[in-house]
Amino acid sequence: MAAIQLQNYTLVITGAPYSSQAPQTALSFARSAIAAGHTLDRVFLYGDGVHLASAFSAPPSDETSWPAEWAIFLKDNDIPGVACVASALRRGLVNESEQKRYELPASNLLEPFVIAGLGEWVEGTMASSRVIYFHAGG
Amino acid sequence: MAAIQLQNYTLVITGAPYSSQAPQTALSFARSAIAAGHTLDRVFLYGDGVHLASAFSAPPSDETSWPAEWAIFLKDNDIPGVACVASALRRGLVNESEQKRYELPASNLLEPFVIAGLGEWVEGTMASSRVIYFHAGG
Amino acid sequence: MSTLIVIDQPPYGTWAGREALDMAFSLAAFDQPVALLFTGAGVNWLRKLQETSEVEQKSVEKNLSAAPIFGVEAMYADAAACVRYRLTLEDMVAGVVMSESSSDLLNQYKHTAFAG
Amino acid sequence: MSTLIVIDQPPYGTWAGREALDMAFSLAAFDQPVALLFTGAGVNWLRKLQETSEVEQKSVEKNLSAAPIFGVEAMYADAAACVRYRLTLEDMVAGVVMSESSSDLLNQYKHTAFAG
Amino acid sequence: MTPIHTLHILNKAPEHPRSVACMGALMPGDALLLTENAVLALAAQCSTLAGIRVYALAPDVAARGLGQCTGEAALVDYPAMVDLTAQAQNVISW
Amino acid sequence: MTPIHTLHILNKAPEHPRSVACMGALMPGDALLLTENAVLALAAQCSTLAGIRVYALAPDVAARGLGQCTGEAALVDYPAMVDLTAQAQNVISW
Repeated sequence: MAAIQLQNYTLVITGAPYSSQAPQTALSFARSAIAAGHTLDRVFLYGDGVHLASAFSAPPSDETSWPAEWAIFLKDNDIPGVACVASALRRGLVNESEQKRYELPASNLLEPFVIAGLGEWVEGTMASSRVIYFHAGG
Repeated sequence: MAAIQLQNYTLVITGAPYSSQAPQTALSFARSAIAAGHTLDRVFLYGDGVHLASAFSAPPSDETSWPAEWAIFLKDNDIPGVACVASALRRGLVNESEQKRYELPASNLLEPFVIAGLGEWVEGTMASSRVIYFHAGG
Repeated sequence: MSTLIVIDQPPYGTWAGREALDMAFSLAAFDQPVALLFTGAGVNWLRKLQETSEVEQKSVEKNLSAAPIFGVEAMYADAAACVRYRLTLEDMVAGVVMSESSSDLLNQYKHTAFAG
Repeated sequence: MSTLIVIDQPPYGTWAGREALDMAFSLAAFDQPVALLFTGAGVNWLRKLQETSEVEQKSVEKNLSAAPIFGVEAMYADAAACVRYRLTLEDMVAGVVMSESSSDLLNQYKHTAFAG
Repeated sequence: MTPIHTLHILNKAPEHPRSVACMGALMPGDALLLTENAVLALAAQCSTLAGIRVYALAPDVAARGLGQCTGEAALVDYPAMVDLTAQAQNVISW
Repeated sequence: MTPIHTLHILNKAPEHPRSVACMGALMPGDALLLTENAVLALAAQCSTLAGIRVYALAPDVAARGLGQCTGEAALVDYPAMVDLTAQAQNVISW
């Protein structure tokens, strides 16, 4: 079998946890990509996918916490996780600066996720050799 | 035309704002029901519909804030709005008691919405003469 | 008031069916008459030998097998959907009844709720 | 790298198409080549005279008409989907090109992103 | 006007599997109310439904630019939608 | 093994409109990877695809109890899914 060329991936997740399977499939994919020696340029959350960056998600203790698992994976591998600001604000996900701007009592963005514009996605598509989308199923 | 018998409605919303049209259709329906003299026993948010009770949702100023519009309607008409606790916790929506339990920095539940169990939905189905569901479209 | 909960989405890919099951169990817990109808791709909830550890979700097979014990009056599977997905009663969890006409079934219940 | 953004869901009922449009405009803003393909029920985004005040959403008709100005290279409509929804070029916003084969189109782009 | 047995509220585009199932479940004496994306059925070449009263929510029809092609369907506003749900013996949201 | 031109990743049940569109867009030299709910195509009576390599994600197949009916599809794990995306010239997620 021919050696596989190493790739630099951008992953885009548009499906929400506890609504779609996208965050699980994407995490299993991401772990395997890193294990095979590929790199992940960044992970971009878009649309309903921004709910994956919620610090307030509290699933039952016998269920996987997808936000927590993703946060650990991103930290351990020093991979940027970016939630789209327009998707996030509509859906009630704010970082500290948005919290102040909208005079909310707290931020609910889970570290190490950050909030930024679609330009981050554009940069990802330019910097990566592969862009893989994880949409909600159905 | 025959006079229409007055009904007591329970509305169940399972589609999220800024993802589905369900909260808008349901609010237009609810306003018209009240205007026609019907009563609303309660509004129950289930599944992705719980995002309608987010206090942190901050849509652009030229777009309708569905959480805010719903909150005003419920207050003005003294109608209970209940978000299912199991759906809410998974999706990162917490009231003050859950906030303390999970040691989170704040609650993000929008007043007058409350968080409670599916028993509230069961009670609604028993107390009402009509139960109308507003699901995500597609 | 009798309720029919309809699940027409397959398991694991979305949460809608799972949350609809909770609705059925909740009605049963309050001693309200309730039945489940699995139709379309939703009949795949009923297939035996679901091995879910690698997708890190709980299998619903056990819950479904326990549905009669919890007070769910009936679990119907749409016969045409079962043919499409090559499911026979033998392939499915115990206690399933084939429904030849889902529209007749919808007509028998006062209150119908679809999964998501 | 050329990108094709595919919108196959109708307007207003879901947000996926709207957010996919933002992706296209964002690529164009960064001077990246991008085109839009409307297919399936998504062709209904292109219909003229959308009057959205009563559903309290912004019409996308104006945005779409401005797509060429913003740098979107082409707006394709799947011809078979247009037939199904009885849409002709006259019924649609300006600047739409009919695509007889969406699979050929998919093959021409290095990078394809579906709405939601 | 004879009473409606079951009012079927459909909010999904004609291609959606639940939309297909809904069309197959309609019985004489029932009524169908198209809302949200389901109003696109007015534009699509769908088969007509004998013996079924068909309504479409006017704000959704207008939003999708379909004011000209309502065919056999009666346009209703939100108050009329409420009336339909009050009159029908059963209501199913698909 | 000839290289894959486009890898189509499909995660929707056979009834889903996007699933139908995906099946119609496959070209010789492409490969199809069934994930999540799309693995149900292995159980459904779907038409076979001449000239298209078909893969199915094993964890999703197992979750849905379909280990016995994989037919012509090759089962792959997550590492092999990564390999497929690395080998293919293009990847489309439906």
